[in-house]
Amino acid sequence: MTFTFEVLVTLKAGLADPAGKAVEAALPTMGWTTVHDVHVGKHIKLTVEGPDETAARAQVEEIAQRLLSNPVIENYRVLDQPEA
Amino acid sequence: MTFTFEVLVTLKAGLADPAGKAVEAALPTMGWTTVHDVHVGKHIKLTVEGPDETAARAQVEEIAQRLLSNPVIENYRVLDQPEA
Amino acid sequence: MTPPEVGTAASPPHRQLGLQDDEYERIVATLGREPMPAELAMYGAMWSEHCSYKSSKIYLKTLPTEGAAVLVGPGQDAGAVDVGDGVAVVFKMESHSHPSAIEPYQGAATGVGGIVRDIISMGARPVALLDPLMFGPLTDARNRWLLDGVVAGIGGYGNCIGVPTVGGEIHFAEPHSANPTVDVMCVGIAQADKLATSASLVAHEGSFMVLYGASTGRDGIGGVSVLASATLDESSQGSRPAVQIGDPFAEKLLIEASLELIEQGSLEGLQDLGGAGITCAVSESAARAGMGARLNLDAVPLRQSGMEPFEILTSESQERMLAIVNPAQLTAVQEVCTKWGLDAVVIAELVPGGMLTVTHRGEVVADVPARSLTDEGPEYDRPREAPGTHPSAVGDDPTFAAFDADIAASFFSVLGSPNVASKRWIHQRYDSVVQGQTVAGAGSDAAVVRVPGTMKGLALATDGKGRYGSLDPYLGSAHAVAEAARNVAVTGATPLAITNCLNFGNPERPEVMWQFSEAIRGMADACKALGTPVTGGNVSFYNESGGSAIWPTPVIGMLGLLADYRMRVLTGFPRGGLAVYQLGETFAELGGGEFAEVVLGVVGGKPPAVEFDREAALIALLVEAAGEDLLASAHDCSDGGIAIALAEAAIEGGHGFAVTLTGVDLPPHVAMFSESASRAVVSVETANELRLRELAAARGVPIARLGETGGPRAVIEGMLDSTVDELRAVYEGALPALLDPA
Amino acid sequence: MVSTGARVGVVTFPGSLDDRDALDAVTFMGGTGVALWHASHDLEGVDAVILPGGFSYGDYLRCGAIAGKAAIMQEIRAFAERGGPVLGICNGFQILCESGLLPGALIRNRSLQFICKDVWLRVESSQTAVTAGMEPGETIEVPIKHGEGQFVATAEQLEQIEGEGRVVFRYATSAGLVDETSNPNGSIGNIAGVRNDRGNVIGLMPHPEHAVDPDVGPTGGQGMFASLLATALEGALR
Ligand SMILES: Nc1ncnc2c1ncn2[C@@H]1O[C@H](COP(=O)(O)OP(=O)(O)O)[C@@H](O)[C@H]1O
Ligand SMILES: [Mg+2]
Repeated sequence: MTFTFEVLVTLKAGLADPAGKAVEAALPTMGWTTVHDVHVGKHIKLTVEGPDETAARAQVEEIAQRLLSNPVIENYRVLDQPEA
Repeated sequence: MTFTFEVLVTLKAGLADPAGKAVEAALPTMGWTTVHDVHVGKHIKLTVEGPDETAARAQVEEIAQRLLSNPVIENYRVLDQPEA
Repeated sequence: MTPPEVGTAASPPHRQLGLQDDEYERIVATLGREPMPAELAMYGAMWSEHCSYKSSKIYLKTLPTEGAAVLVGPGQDAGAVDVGDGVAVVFKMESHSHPSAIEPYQGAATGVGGIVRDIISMGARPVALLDPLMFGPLTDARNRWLLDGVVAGIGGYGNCIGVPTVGGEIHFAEPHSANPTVDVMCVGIAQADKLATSASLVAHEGSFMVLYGASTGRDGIGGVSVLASATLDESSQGSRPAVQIGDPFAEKLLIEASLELIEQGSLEGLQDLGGAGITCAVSESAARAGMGARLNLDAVPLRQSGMEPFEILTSESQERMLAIVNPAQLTAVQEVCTKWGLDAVVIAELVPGGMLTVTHRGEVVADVPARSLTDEGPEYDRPREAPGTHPSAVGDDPTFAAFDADIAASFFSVLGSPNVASKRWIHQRYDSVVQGQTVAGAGSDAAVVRVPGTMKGLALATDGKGRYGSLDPYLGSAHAVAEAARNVAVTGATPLAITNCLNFGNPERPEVMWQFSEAIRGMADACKALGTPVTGGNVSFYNESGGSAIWPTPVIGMLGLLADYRMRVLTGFPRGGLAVYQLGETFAELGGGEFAEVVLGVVGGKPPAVEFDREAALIALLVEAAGEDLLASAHDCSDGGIAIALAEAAIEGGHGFAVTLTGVDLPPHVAMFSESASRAVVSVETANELRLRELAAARGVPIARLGETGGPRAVIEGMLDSTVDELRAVYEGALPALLDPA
Repeated sequence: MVSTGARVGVVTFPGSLDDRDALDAVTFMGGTGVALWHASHDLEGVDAVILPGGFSYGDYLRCGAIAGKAAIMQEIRAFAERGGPVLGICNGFQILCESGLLPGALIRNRSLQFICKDVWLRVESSQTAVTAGMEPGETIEVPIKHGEGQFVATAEQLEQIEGEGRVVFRYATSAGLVDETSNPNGSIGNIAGVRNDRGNVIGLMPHPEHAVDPDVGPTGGQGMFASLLATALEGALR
């Protein structure tokens, strides 16, 4: 069986987020003045084969931790509701 | 009131996704052999002020469409369940 | 990271900050009382190995630093050399090895950012970057991940700030697996009379300290005291990772704003924020001015709420600068910063006396003599001890090992070894042309960069000789200086001065301290003999894990000068029909060489001798011959010996050669691969041969005609008969084969 | 070089890097460079505009996305509508695509790596402000240096671009062969540069400004600058 998951990789709190800062600075010049705390991270969608969802999810967790993120600077989260 | 939203920006189907392909190529070398269809996109988290959630969400939709994504190559999606 | 007041009996707060018990006593004696928590953190950062140079100071003092052209020697943010026409060249090298080992992209990127700010703080525009690297073997996946991340980080930052990366080097060795060496050198140009030095800018009582650039966050706290001043084993245990995220866009704005401020003449001082953050910048600026300062932490723009005083004081958030500004100029300074979209706030004021007084929410959280942080830290003469058996005596010297394998096959093994092979996979990922002054980038022995508004060219090279150093740290260091000078001289440039980065293991181990002292001795001797004073540098200790250190590797960054950049000499054979000469003499010296490691599998023996007189004579000859426009090409002999030098000249220029390694009474493989110093391969028009011989004779440099250039073939009589295309395929193919997934 | 008297504006955005280099190239080729500032609404009466290379606003979100919204872009849009020549180089090309002044988009190189090297381009169209003096089929050598230079477009856009001859340059061999090995970044159809329908707005990833001075690179950009200056002058005289 195949399962599709989405993983979000975000910078740890406290680290500078240049991309978020750049977007935040651009917003007011485009007329949006009430937006703040902008953070930019990565979104990874992948499809894995596995006997059941639990096993597949465990594999995705491991991939997220070991390949998709660097725990020194990033957190990851596997989305609760994988897309169909 | 402030509302926090998450926006996912993904490459349109059919476009080359070099980052996704690179992850896909790296997976088997690390022992994961049953993963495919890897796609890499962006995750943007932002906090907006607004009278209510509907108005805030409308604003985020507009930002996502006009700044956060490029309609030629990307789709966007505002997550259903914004984090607390 | 736990606040310093929370300690345990076994680990009192000062030890958690990396301070020894006697250092703590010294603080108590200085203050006449127990330090407050913020004070302790300040001393912990400022008296760290990284900031205080406490283990290296006594040795660094022995380096030659004087020279006619030297405008600024060691001690300031970067050294400066007068190159005439009213132009000063500012240059410095630094390491970012420790953070790169745990987060290669950001570690390397922020290293670039840091060295660039050192150059800006001298009032100079950064015009070139070079990136000397050492990694573990690429057969290991982790080493490939580290290298890819580091190269991407250097490019990601350097490419985004508009400073060309024009050179560097990379070597591979197992001892650098756990601790890759990531050094970066930046070169800047300033009007000599506008250099921002402590002599040219005078700060006054009542002047403001203006912090401009990025806001201050909790990142990088403990960067100097923990990450860079302890081994990876110690620092990774429990302590918070001290890696930061680089923002090259903010750095580009800092460059432009800072140079505009210098141009405007509105500053009384300029300082970058690096290790130890605000504490270091404020205390150094005050101590330099011979004053104290009142620092108000509430004025510091913070990225996060709830930051403790010690965090604000020691945060190493990137992309920040500190300007000393006369109150009358404050508006002008803030206008420039606003134009570039940067925050600029007054955080401190210079006051008479020498005390640095820090307040936070109306309370005094620190009150210490500024000089006690900057100039009165501990200084150690740590025990040193040569290893029982001198490593160069271990094993039989490969020079005399029996050898009966195929010599052409050996040649291709050496040519395709990662140490020798083309580094295009790396340097093609760097913007080497931005600013429009790059006459020669990677591929040339030294990069050549024009000085705008003049005919001058700067020749820039970096060299480290880790493998020689592992066998004999004196020789490794001396060779690094000699090779860097030679690399500059083959372009026709006169070597002027050096900067350096000293990459070593744990200085608390006597063997490492011995390596260090030997390396300093080698560098001092070489620099004196070659007339290239040391204008600055950086020391990176604690590059070890599990008790095993990196190879002791001083990396030299050499600055050379071409009076007319159009006279620069090419590295490759530019056409056929030229006479090929060897300058210098080949001896039986395979010890510590590339052939010995790759073909014989031996890292051992005695590295080649360095004779400074011979080196100086060769350099003088090269410069003189280039000045008379005699040389069609010149390439030095280094890793892999003359066989590799010939091959590289052919590949680079696209023309073949047919030569005989005559006049040497050496076994063929020794003649091919010996790494004797003070040699170069040059090509000359027939009409210039006589004159070149005359000049060589006058300088006492041995000279031998080896053959001619031309055609598609690469022939070394009796040893190699191949084609330039075949050579190129091996040379260019080696790194991609290891690094690019099939 | 003959002084043409054409005044060419080069816009500096925060994070522009090759702005000075473009000004130098204009001067080298006999024109007059005019530095323009992103936050201004004043084009200072220039005869042509260059959007230079670099990483405007860091290009963290998407290359050229934020710069496309800068104040001066309104004036540049109007200038282009009046037929004024506008050349976008590298980041400038990305900005033009993001602003909708040119079709398509630029995504990360196929290799995922930044690439800096000299490449050959085949001129596809002489119906533009920068190729008026060149012949289709001609090849020129120019450096590229970018991490996100892979040209992509929707199927309809591509049909239009190809159908209406709006490709200006393709990556090719020095002999003019457009093949897979000469494609450095995976661009569809080896497309290195495109134009708008009138041919007055042109964008390309390669850097002609780094290919005019023979002491520091190839010279394939000279013809483009000569054309641009000539076209600009014609416009100024009209
Ligand atoms: N890490 C690197 N970054 C940039 N350029 C490099 C790097 N490594 C090597 N190069 C370039 O490749 C060329 C050959 O390097 P190297 O073999 O170390 O030269 P040499 O033996 O003359 O010191 C030089 O032009 C050098 O600048
Ligand atoms: Mg060399």
